[in-house]
Amino acid sequence: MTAEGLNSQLRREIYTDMVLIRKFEEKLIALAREKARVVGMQILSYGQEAVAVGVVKALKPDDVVVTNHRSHGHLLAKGADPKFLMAEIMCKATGVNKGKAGTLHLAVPEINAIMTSTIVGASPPLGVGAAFAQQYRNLPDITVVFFGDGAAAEGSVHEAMNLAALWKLPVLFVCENNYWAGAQCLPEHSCVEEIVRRADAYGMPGAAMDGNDVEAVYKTTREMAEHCRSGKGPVLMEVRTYRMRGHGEHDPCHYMDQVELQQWAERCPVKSFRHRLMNENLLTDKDFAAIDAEQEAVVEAAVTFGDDSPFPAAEDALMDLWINS
Amino acid sequence: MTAEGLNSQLRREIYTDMVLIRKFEEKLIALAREKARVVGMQILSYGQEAVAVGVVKALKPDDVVVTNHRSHGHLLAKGADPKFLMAEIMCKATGVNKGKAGTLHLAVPEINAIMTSTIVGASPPLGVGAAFAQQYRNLPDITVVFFGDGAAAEGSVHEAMNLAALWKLPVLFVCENNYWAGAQCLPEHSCVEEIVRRADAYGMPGAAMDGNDVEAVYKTTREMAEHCRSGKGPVLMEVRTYRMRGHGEHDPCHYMDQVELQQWAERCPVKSFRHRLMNENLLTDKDFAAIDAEQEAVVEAAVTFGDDSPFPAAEDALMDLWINS
Amino acid sequence: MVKLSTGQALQSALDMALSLDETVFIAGEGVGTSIHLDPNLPTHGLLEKYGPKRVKDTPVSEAAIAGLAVGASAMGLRPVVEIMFFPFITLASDMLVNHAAKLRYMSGGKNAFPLTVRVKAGVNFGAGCQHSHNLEAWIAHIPGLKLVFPSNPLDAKGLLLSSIFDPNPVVFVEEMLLYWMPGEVAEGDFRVPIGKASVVRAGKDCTLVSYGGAVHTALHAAEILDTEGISLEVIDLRTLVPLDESCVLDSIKKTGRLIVLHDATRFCGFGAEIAAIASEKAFDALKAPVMRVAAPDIPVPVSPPQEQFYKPDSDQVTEAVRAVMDPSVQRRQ
Amino acid sequence: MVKLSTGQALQSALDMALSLDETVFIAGEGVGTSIHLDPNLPTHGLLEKYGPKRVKDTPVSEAAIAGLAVGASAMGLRPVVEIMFFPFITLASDMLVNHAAKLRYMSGGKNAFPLTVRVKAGVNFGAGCQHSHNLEAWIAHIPGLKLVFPSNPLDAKGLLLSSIFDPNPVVFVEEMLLYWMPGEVAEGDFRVPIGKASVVRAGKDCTLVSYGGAVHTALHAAEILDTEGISLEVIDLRTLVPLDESCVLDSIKKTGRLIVLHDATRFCGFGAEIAAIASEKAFDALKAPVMRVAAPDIPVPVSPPQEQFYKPDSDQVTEAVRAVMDPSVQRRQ
Ligand SMILES: Cc1ncc(C[n+]2csc(CCOP(=O)(O)OP(=O)(O)O)c2C)c(N)n1
Ligand SMILES: Cc1ncc(C[n+]2csc(CCOP(=O)(O)OP(=O)(O)O)c2C)c(N)n1
Ligand SMILES: [Mg+2]
Ligand SMILES: [Mg+2]
Repeated sequence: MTAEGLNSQLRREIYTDMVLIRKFEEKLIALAREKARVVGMQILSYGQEAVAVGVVKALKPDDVVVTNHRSHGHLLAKGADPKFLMAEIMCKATGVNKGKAGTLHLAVPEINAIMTSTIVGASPPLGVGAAFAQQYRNLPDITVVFFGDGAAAEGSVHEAMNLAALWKLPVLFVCENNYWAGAQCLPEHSCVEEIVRRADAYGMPGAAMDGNDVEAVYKTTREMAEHCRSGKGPVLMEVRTYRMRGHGEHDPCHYMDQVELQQWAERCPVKSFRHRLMNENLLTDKDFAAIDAEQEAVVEAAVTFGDDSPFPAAEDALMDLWINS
Repeated sequence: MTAEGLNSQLRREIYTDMVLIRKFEEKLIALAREKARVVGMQILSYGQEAVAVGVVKALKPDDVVVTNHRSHGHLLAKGADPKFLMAEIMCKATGVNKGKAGTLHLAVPEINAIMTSTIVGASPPLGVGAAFAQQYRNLPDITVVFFGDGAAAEGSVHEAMNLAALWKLPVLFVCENNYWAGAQCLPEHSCVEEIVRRADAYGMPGAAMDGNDVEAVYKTTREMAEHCRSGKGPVLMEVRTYRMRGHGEHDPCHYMDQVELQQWAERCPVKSFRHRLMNENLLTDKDFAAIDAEQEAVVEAAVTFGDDSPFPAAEDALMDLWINS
Repeated sequence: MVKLSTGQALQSALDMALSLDETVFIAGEGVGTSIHLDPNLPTHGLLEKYGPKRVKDTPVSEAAIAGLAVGASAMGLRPVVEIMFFPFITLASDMLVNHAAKLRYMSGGKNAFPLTVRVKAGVNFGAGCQHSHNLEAWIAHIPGLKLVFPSNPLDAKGLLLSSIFDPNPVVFVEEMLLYWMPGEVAEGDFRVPIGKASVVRAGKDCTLVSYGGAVHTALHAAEILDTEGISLEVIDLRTLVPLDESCVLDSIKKTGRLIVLHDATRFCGFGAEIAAIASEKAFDALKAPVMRVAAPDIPVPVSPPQEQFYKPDSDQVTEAVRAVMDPSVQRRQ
Repeated sequence: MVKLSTGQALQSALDMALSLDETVFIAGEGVGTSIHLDPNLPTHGLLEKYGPKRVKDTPVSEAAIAGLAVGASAMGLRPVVEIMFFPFITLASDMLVNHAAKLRYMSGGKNAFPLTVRVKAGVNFGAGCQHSHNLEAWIAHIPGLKLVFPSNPLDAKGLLLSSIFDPNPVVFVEEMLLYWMPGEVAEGDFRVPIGKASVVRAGKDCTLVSYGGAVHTALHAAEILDTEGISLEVIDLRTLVPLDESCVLDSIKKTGRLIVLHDATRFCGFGAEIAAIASEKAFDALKAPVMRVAAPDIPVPVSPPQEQFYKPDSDQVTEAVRAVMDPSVQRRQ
């Protein structure tokens, strides 16, 4: 496909964001192997960067994002500060959530990434609530909900889609189909392999696309977001990609087919986009090196910031539950 | 449509069952207006008899039925003894469940109507469990799950359908679409008016039919049950009918369109089938009178049995919870 | 003051909230158009008055209803959603427990969820245990959820308004039998503070702690005991979370005896918490065992004699009080 | 006897049940193929041994998993299903509470639901409160559900086998940290009866009641107290429902003091029930206030120092015991 509609500035930004996410998570891969550097499983979007960046770049800043356990990419694409994210992943007091979220529940309301839930299937009903508020207030904004192919089996997703379609709420349901739900592959957990077929059951438009082609994701999202924004109701996008690592960083991946994994690695979204930009002479080797260096520096600074930050005080665990009325 | 395939004996039985259900519930309508004769809302299948009888008559005796709050028709069609049902609806000790079920939770495992739940949307997952047992044991039986158009919005229904389709379980999902969920009509609670469209989302066959035509229901059920029985997995049937009374007998129906109601009353399934049988000269006026009288007597005997039966002892409330191990 | 049933009092609170604040909306199954046509029902007439934008009938989807409340409140609205009957709260419980109660905490205080969940409770309406199952102990065990359970029209109105305008998630339990119980209710924007119990009958011999409909059972028992010369102090908790511990402890310190009464089942019921607090913090004051009067540990039966058997009555209360007043059980001092 | 970790002991129970009885099957998310490859996990290796007919990986559908168990058990199978982590039980709670626990009762005793729900619990694995939230008090409050919560490999095996072959629905809680804790385990079809507590350490000054992983906190505290000349009796409940009340009461009658310890949050936690029973049925024996050592009423924090702060430790236990041993708090007799 050609890249008409995406100007070179935007394409550069998209690429840069993808590199940031990749470098950020490569660092987490390393940190997860050290003792006591990061807390928790480290569930990464590694290999799925085109979904995060393709979708989020197509949104307006006021659009809301509700994400799930695999949130790093979505949040960085939305503009979360890597420093505060990294500190949070390290559970430090300076983290974006004061160390109370950790890697799994990062929420950055100040950039409209208002909620993150690691309860699989929870993002759709939460997002429906947010979209309801947008509609109620006649805002021109939409809500994007990220969930996985595995989550599509949860009842909450069904209830959310029915309600969104019934009330014509501005929700963009983005099913990030990475072929895995934990150690279960798509045919083991879903009765249909095309999650997008569910759209018709709710009378909403559906679109499936190659989730490793960031420009395809971007363009479809633009179109679909327009539909939501225009008051016509929700849309279901199925973005087909692949989980290039284990479910989390402690998963030995013994159940994954190495040949399949290799095939997908060759379709790596960052590498492919880089090739495309190179072939089209948009960026030179020097540009790529500069971007890499720049993003590496950003990540290093984030790690330093995290390392230098203190843990929250133990007794501060008692704070942040209630609002005094 | 012609009635090929249904012999006259079967058609007579079908008609008789429909009359039994109608008379049984007409009696409940009367009793609900008396003080302390029956307990609870009395949620009736009045007007939906063709669904109950059409579906259940197409089953084999070992097939399992899991039903919901609107169960009287399903259970009588399956062969429950009206006496013990009526006594149960009166919450008497002689009731089919010792007075512990009342009108809403009647379960008659001895005729394979194994479970009834008044939690809307619960029958599908329960039925999936029963069908799993049938598959696990290589039984030639299937499980029929009744649920309403309103229930189709519950997440549990979605989870059940996905699991049944994934595991190719012998479940016949029967959505009894009576156009109402409490005081909400179909377009107010469902994003699509054709619940059967959901079948494709699960990769299962679907069939919609006129639910007031008992023979149409019977024939489609035969076909669909064969599909389930043959190991090909579940089926979704949407049987379109109309709730000819309030949600329960204390519902003043202020929100119902009287013209619409009248139109459906003219399509009353009992009346229509009677006309068809009359036109085809299968039964004479004398036959009809005899059937009416016979079923009235059955219902009267049931009421007498119920009236004559004692309430359960108060302290027996403590029984039937645990099985001693 | 005006005479209203509890249902009408709740209605007047909803009406007031809707008229005071554009961010308030109501949603649930049949909250707009209902199968009941009774002016004593809390949402009666509100659809007509406020229209379908603000009074929203939903599909039969408890998880989505609760999710709607969580998501919309995160965006600054004040949702008031209804879960029709208490046992259905199971279906909404992930959204309430794992989201409404926790997402603010995990956000490091960045999010707020000013939502109210109204839920109907009660055991005396012959519908059986899938419709009747008081689960306030579940809600009370979840840090991050407030829990309100009024016993009369005045409190019902004042507490519902406070709940709706509280910045935290609140579960508001409505005892259905009270819908038709009349009482004097303040007009206008009347609020009862969350977290304050009320001594509804002063007494000196024994403290009885209760809430919701059971308060009336307690008051009835108090009258009977009065004729026997036993003076019962009756505390209506009104709010279960946060609990007005000092009101309870002060009373025990005065009377030296405690009975807890509720319509929910006994084992791990809310009464256990009150008993535990008493035996931890008022140990010295207690002259007799703490007794709980509660439903037996069975599902709510549907048959009238059994349903009646299930529900704790004033006889059980008087018996318990007489038992703790019996000098032979008194602590040797 | 053979040395096994608790995880291996559970595995050996599942293995034994599968081999003993064709009606036993296992289902859940990742019970066959898991993202973990650790022989200490209860379901490790079972798919290989018993095949996909009997060890069934499911979609991410907790309500359907529980429904599967209810429906299949009604048909005479013995399902053993897994709900991955305790907070996810909310999603299965309608099926457990309104169906597994109630349908037999409402059928007038005609139905039976011999199902087991295994659920993983624990607060010390840095995953935060959507994965860590001990909700045993919820289950204990539901009449019709048995509740088992073992603390060591031997009991884990014997109780899991008893649970699977119990004719009633059983919720079986597995403390994850214990998976790697070794101990002596009986070989073969070894059963520990449901409903029997165990005095894991005899003592005379104070009774401590606990269960699950917290038992080890208690035992550690007992050793420390021993050096101070305080003799702690530690009761491991093992089964929470039905509760072995007499074991608890007998001990209190002996020691005159009671501490309850659990890792769940305090308010309306299971400890409240134990305290309430003590103050109702062992009132005369109690020489000092009943104290609860439990988690604070907040969600489980994820940050290491805060998670540690959350979890009750042996220092809190020793402090509580010393407090009730202090002569100044003793009841004036
Ligand atoms: C309600 C619930 N059930 C189970 C889990 C455990 N779990 C975490 S991620 C996951 C797989 C989800 O798969 P998918 O939705 O495809 O997302 P992915 O991990 O592939 O991004 C599971 C089962 C959970 N967090 N929440
Ligand atoms: C989980 C749950 N939510 C709500 C209700 C209350 N309720 C009982 S019947 C009903 C409407 C169901 O509509 P439908 O499924 O179409 O069945 P119908 O009554 O039309 O036969 C509702 C909302 C319930 N019983 N269970
Ligand atoms: Mg996935
Ligand atoms: Mg209907």
